[in-house]
Parts: sequence; structure tokens; C-alpha cells
Amino acid sequence: MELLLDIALLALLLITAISIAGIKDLLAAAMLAGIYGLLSAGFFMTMGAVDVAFTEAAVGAGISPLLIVLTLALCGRQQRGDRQRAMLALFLVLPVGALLIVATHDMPAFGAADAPAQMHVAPHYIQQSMAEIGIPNIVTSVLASYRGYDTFGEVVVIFTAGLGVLSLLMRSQGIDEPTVEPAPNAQSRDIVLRVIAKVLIAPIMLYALYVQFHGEYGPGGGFQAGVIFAVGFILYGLVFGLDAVRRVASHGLVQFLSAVGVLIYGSVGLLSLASGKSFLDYSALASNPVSGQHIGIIAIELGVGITVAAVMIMIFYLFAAQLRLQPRGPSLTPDHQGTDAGTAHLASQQQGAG
Amino acid sequence: MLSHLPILQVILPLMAAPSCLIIRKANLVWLFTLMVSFAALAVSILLLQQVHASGPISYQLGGWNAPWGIEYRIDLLNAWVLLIVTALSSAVLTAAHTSVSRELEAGRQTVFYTLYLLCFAGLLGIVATGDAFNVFVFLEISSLSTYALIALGRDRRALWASFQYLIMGTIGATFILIGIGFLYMMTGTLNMADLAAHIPALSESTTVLAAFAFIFVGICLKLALFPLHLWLPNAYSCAPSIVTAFLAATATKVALYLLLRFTFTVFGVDFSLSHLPLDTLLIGLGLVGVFAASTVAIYQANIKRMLAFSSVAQIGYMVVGIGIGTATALQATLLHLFNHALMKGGLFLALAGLVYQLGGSRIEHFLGLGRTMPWTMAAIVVGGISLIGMPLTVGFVSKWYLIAAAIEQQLWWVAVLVVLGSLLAVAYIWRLVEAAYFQRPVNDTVKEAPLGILLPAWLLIAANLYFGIDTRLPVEVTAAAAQFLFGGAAP
Amino acid sequence: MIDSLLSGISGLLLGLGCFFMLTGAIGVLRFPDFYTRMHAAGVTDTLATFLIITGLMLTAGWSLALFKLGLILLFIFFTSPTASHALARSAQHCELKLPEQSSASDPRSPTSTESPPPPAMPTETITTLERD
Amino acid sequence: MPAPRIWRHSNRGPVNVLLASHYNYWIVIALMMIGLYMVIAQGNLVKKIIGLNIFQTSVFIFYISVGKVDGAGAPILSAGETLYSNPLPHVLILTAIVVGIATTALALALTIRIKRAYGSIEERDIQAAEDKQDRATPPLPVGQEQ
Repeated sequence: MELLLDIALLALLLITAISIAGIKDLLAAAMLAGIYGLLSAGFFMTMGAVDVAFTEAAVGAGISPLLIVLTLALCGRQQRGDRQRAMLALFLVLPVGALLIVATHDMPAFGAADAPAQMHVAPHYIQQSMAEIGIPNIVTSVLASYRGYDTFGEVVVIFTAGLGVLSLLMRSQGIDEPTVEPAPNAQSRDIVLRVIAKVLIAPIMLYALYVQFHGEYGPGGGFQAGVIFAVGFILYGLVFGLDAVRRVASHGLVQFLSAVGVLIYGSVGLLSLASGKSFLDYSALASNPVSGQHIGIIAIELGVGITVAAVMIMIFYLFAAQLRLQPRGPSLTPDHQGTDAGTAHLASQQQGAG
Repeated sequence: MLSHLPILQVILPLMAAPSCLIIRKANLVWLFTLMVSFAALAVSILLLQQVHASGPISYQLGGWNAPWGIEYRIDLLNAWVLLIVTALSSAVLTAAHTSVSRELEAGRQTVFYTLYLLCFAGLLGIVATGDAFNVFVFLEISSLSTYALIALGRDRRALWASFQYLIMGTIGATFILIGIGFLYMMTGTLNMADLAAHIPALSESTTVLAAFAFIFVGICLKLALFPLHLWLPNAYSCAPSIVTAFLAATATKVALYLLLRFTFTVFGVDFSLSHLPLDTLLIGLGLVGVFAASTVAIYQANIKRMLAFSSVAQIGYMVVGIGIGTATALQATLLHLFNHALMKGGLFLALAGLVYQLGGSRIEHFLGLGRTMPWTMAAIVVGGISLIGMPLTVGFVSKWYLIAAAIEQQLWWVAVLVVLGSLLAVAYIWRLVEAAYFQRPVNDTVKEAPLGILLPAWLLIAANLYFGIDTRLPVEVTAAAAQFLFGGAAP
Repeated sequence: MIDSLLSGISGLLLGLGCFFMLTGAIGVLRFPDFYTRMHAAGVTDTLATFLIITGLMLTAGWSLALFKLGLILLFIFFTSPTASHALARSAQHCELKLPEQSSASDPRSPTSTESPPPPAMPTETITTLERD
Repeated sequence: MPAPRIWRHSNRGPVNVLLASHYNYWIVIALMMIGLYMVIAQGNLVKKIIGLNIFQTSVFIFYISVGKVDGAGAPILSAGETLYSNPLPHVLILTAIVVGIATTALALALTIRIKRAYGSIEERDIQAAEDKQDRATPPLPVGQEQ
């Protein structure tokens, strides 16, 4: 049964990928990319990778189609046919494919319990993490403690991306410059959207907090929580206008918080350095090593959550602010309605994944 | 605190980057960045001393032992590369304030320095780590910040160059990720030393072979080895001058380090050079790269672009050194790593001064510069001579070792081609000399480049001369590092 | 006894839910224009999700999962109609025409006749962005 | 630690076993090729980015498949369960997904800027504009130029 599900999902993924490659309408491609993300999240679920499925649902089916749609709103949705590069592409892709096929020749069978990947390092995590770290979610143990430094790198990557987008899309004069256009038209006048958005935002935030602090026991953690938290803000921004959401969290504040999250994570590491242990050795944080691990993991997950939420909100601000620069004039209201559906789906997918 | 040096090396700039956003004022941020860079330089000097005195250092991050946690492992090779990266970054940053305040608008300067620090930290992280997946993470930190830094260039082409680099770089990084995945699948570990212990038993496995191929191609994309170099000239010629100087002096060096680390330490000399025809491939690609890139360089009107192609050619020399596959040849590669960083750092900084005064770096800007900007022009000429490989400059030292290694292995044709390649360098450097010294200045009022840029540029150029005469330090360190790679690699 | 009854009901609900979901999908593919397609997607979507989740709740027993499923149900009851509403509003806003005219007279989407029918998210929404 | 052994299909039965046991990997390979093909062949920048996403996601699917153990559950410790999927690939892919979205965001921001600067997001148009800009530069006074 499980195998059947697996085969069906992968076949669907393949079909989706092929149709993305073939379709000329970019908006349809973006939506198919969202479906692709959702399907792969489903696949990860069947593979038992619940944390990954959660993240992929939030990113692959949520944030990334949202950003693509925002980009398309600025760049147009039609693609011109271009057959020139097809031969070159085939010429490059076929050897890669051949190499990959050759590589499968000596691979261990799928799902084998005695494959080398399952034998060497991983058993230690499964058998020892309860004694050494004391939390049931092994993925969180490995993520936050055994390989906590990778996760620090991951937070810095997100921070870098936020800064990169900032450096690309910020106005030349300054960062906090007020927008030129009058605001009256900026918010959706649709009563249904406004009411539902108001009703939903509080539970979304609550859910984000739940995911943030439940990561030790179930799927979830700082990254997923940060994304959901940001989604709450994005929904607010989409319905009530960019200015309204900026009044809640100004651009400068968001920028500041994105740095603070990284600093929190790093400071935990520096604390353990200061007490003579290795960088990010949480056992230095309390007299009992296991409770030290607990404290450390909660602290760094908080750092991750803050940075991720801040960067996602910042990226949304920057992309959305670009829409106002459109020479065609204010196109905010329809845009809100257009992308709101995407957000609603996104939020529901996240809920489903949780 | 001395035992924490390996992590401090990376964590200093990494933590300093978000702090920049909190400081906010561009001048202060520059000062702060500069201090951090010099602190990192001090750390790397201490590290090199420690490693030289007492052998490789291993640092367990999070207090978890090696195959389970992430390990930093500093040996002579990475200590050497760390020193190069931090030293060049410090020199480039000294010049940054003058150049950046001219080339970038005030609002973007803070973000610029933050991204610079992130890129710097990413490069250091790649070099310091002993964990294959950690390499990928830090590779992405440095890459993402590099894309953003390049896109800060004033010309709109900077955007397109950055996009092209982003696509190629991401494909490269994903290839590396695939390779690491294959390795993990076959061995169950991500630690480099642990991988090195497992791979000899698996050398017949096609999966490991494919892993090697993917990692090799992925790194070569980042390294801009000849047929995969297409992103480099655009990226270098469109980026802000300081970014070009920094990337040319450090980024490709780190990619080359990664190539050495994977071929020699992880896969082992036996696997990479004996088992596979990698030596022929590398010599071939390297030499073709030298000739193709040098020839194209001769016809470039934009001098930044010309030097970018020259970088591709110089990478060719380094790769030839790996391909010859002896300790001497490897030493030549490691020497050239250092020397090329000095040359290109100095040359691109001098160009930054030129751009500061003239607003561009096309060949017509050079007319008569020998008279109007004598010091800047002199720096460029000395750097160019070093690039050609004339005696008394560092360029000579590394080429000498390379030719000696080729002759040692009876590869006469390689030696001859290396010399011929240098002649092509004469051709493109001569164009500058001719324009600057044998033509009339278009505009007599042009002033010398500001001291803020000229001094660091001359510092690097002087280093070109100094290490060309007193070769003890680099030769000693690289000899030991090359020995270490050949001796300590295959267990 | 109760158990088998419960599982029987839940199986029935799941089956019905899947059936409606399928009809909705077929509707999206087969219906001629945006509004009817949206009708097919929106109405069946809400009903089918309701049936499927109720079916799952019956099998979950008294547990945390039941509670979570209930929350998801509540969430979807809010979002799914709202999403349909938002779509219809934007279609109305840009005075989207019915297909007979639209494919012939819309210069912006010359390829729309050849391209395969759009997926569950109707592509027409973004036209609003471009027209205003 | 047990020495890893080399897997050979010759000692593991007929071809259909091979097909079933590596089904995931075949699909992953197909997805990778489609993604890479899109990145290279598509002229539209947004389409390239979507292709890059597919390419990266296929690698994620590969990693997660590596970590799968038949009959094992999610790697969350619970009483009475002894068999868990391998948590390490999950952790690696969590990081990789984040890296992927970071790259996507940056690439899309670049696309917006490119649209502003060149008026198009088709590679052909941009290349044409570049060539035009190259030709528009004045003829060079120094003799060696082409």
C-alpha cells in the first residue's frame, strides 16, 4: 500500500514537472510549481520525513509560488517560445542523466535497513539522542544540537538572502522612505476578505507559536514557525495593504529583527565558548548537561524563528513595494485579491501538514 | 582561548555581519568591518603558527565527536588558504571606504559591508570545515552574498551577470550536493576524514565514481575552470571594483582549495590521480584554458574584463599543477594560489583607483596615464610583470616550480606550453603599457588615484616584489603542505 | 460492534469525499469557462474536504489527532469559500468575459486556446494585475 | 564500525526487482534531467528559476529516499517503536530547502531588477540589448582593437 502511494506520488511529480516544462503560461507554471511542492511534501510524508514535509509544504507550496506570482505581476505572464537552446540543453543534460543512471548501478536497494547510510552514523542518533539530549524528535536533536552548526549556517543563509533582496530592491534614497502614492486605494474593500482575514490571523499566529515550541516533541521548529508567523503578516498585508502592515511592523524593525535572530543563535554559541566548552555546546548552559541541551535548543530555535519570520516579511515588503513602482499605476487592489487565494491555500496546506 | 581559534576564525565575521545592520552608519560599519578582517587575519596567523608547530588541529563543534557532530580540521593546507583569504580581504577592505563611497550610493553601503562580511565568513567556513555537508552550507552563504554583491555594480549588465552566475553557481552547488548525497549513501558518513577512511574500500563502486564526477564538475563551475568559466568575465567586469578585487583574490582560490581537499583528502591520491585519468584531463583543460583565455584577453577593450580572462588563464596554470600530480607540482599550485591572489588583488585595486578617477576602465581610459597617474600606472605595470612571470616577482617563482615539476616528470611539452602561455600574457599587458606610456593623454587634468586606494594597492604590489625575492615563507609552507597532502592523504 | 459501524461509516464518508473530489476535478477540466469551473472546484472542494476529514475523524478515536482534524476542518470552512469568493471577485473586477469572446478577442493570451486547461487555480486571476 | 560493502545487482535477482527497488531513483533522475533541461533551454528567466527549483527538489527527493527504511516510522521516539527512518538526511534536506528558497528569492529579486533595466525577462532580448550596448561604444583609438 505504502509502495503504491509512493509510486503514484512520484508519477504525479513527474507529470507535473513535464507539464511545467511544456506550459507557456507562466502563471500556470507558478501554480503547477506550487502543486509540485505540495506533491513532494506528500511524498516526504510517506517517507516518514515529517519535518521535511512540513517545511516543503510551507516553502515549496507556499512562499515560493507566492514570490513567483508577485514577480509575474511585475514581469508579465507570457513566455515566448525559444527553440534555439534545446539542442545545447539536451547535449548537456543527457550526459548528466547517463552518469546518474550509471550511479544507480551500485546503489543499495531502496528502503534496505542494512544499507551503509543506515549503518554508520545514524544509529547513534536514534539510540543515544534520548540519553544525550532528552527530546523525542530525533530530527530536532540532530538539527539543533549534533549538527547545530549547519543550522546556524542555514539561518545565516536566510539572513543573506534577505539582505541580498534588500540590496537589490530597496529604494535608492533610503530604506524607510515613505511611499509616494496615496494610500486610500491600497486596501481591499471586500468585506468578506477583511472579516475572514481578521478572524484567521490570530489562529495563524497561535499556530506559529505552537509549532515553534512543539518542535521538540513533534514535527515543527523555528523555521516552520517563522514561515507561518510571516504568513500571518503577509495575509494582513495582502488584504489591508502594505502601509497597514508596515504600521504594525515597520521595515526598519523587521530588518533589525532579522539581525537579532542570527545574533541570538550566535550568542548561545559564544556563551558556551565563554564557559570553556566548544562553540554551540549547550551542555555548558546548565549544570545538568541534558537540561543544558534543552535550554540551548529552545534558545536557538527562537533565534531561527525570529530571523526566518523577519526575513520572509522583509522579502514580502520589498516585493510588494515594487508593485507600486509599476508605471501602469496602482494595481494593488486587484493584486490583493489575486494573491489572496494563493495565501489561503498556502495557509491551509500548512495547517494540513501540521 | 587559543584552543578555540578554528571556530573564532569563522565566527568573528559571521557574527559581525548582523551586527553591522545594528550599527547602521556606513563609516562606522566600514571601520568595524576592517577591524574584524584584521582580527581574522591575526587569528589565521596564529593558526598557521600552531599548525606548523604541532600538526593538524581538530575542533569539535557543539562538543560532539567527529562523525556525529561537525568537525573543524585545520591542517597546513587550510591554514595557508585561510591566511591568504584573510590577508587579501584586509588589504582590499582598507581600500574599500574610498572606492565604495564613490561607486555606491549612501543607502546601500551598510548592506554592502554586511554582505561583504557574509561572503568573507562563507569563504572562511568552506576552508575551515572538515564536514562535507557543512561545505555546502557555507558555499551557499558565500555564493548568495556574492550574487548580491555583483548585482550592486552600477551598470545594468551587473544584474544580468549576477543572474547568470546565480544560475551556474546554483547548478554547481547542487551538483556538489548530489555528489555528497552519493557519498553519504555509500558510506553513511559526512565527515571528510571518515569518508577518506571508507572510500578506498569502495573505489570500484560506480556510485562513488559518479559522486566524484558530480563534485568535480560542481567545484569546477565555482572555480571557473576553462569550459565552465562563462560566468566569470561578466561577473568580474560588472561588479563594483572592490568586489572584483576581493573575488579575484579569494573566491577562486577557495574553490581551488575545495578541489584539492576533495581530490586529495576525501577521495585520496590513489583514487583521484591513479584510478581515474584525472591527471591528463586536468593538464589538458588547464593548458587549453591558459591559451583560450589569454587569447581572448588580448582582444578585450574593458581592462577589468581582460584581467578577468587572465584569471581564467591563471586558474589553468594552477590546475596543470594538480594534474602533473607530484609534490613539486602541487607546491607550484599552492604557490600560485598565493601569488595570484597577490597579483590580482593588487591589479584590481589599482584599477579601482583608476575607476575612482576616470569612471571606467576601458582601454581608451589608459591613454597617457603614465604621465597623469604615474603611481597607479606603475602599480599596474609591476602587477602585470608579475602576471607574466618575470624574475624578481612572485609570478616567476610559481611558474619556475611548475616548469621544474613538468620537466621532472618528463613532460617537456607542458613546460614549453607554460612558457608560451606566459608570452600571451606579455601581449595583453603590453597593450596597457603602450596606451599608458606611448600615447598622449586625452585629459591632462586627471589626478592620481586617492591614497586610500593607492596605498593598499601598492602594499600588495610590494608584496609581489618582496615574496618574489624572499621566497622563504611561502616556499616553506607550501612544500610542507604539499608533502602533507601526498603523505597524509591515503591512509 | 461500534467499531465496525464507525469504520463502515468512515469508509463511506471517505469514499463519498473522494468521489466528489474527483467530480470536482473533472468539472474543472471539462467545464467551458471560468465561472463554471470555479463553481465545480469551489463547491465540491468544500464538501469533499468536509466528508474526508469527518471520515478521518471517525477513525481517529478520542485523541489529539481528532482535535487537530477538527481544527483543520474549521480552518478549511473559513478559507475555502473565501478563496472562491476572492477569485470570483477578481474575475468580476476585471470583467472577465466568457470563453467564446475571450479566446478570440483577448490579445493578451493568444496561446490560451492551445494550452491545456489550467489546473485547479484558475489562471485568469492574474489578468487583473496586468489590465489595471 | 562495519565496513561498507559494495552493492552488486548480479547477486540480487532478476531485473524486475531492480526496477522496483530503484524506482525512486529513476524518477529522481528523470526529474533532475527535466529541471536541468529547463534551466538551460528555457529563455524566460522565471521559467529558469522554476526549473532550478525542480532540479533542487529532485535532489531533496533523492536524499529522503536514501533515508527511508522499509516499515520504519517517522524519526520521533515513541514507546514500543524500534524502527525509525534515518533522521540525518532529513536534517540535511531541511537545511537544503532553506538554501533553495533563499536562492529562489534572490533570483526573483534579480529578475525584477532585470525587467526594470532591460524591459524584458527573455534571455534573447537581454542578450540582444547587451550586444547593442557593446556595438554602441565608440570606436577605440588604440590600434589593436577589433
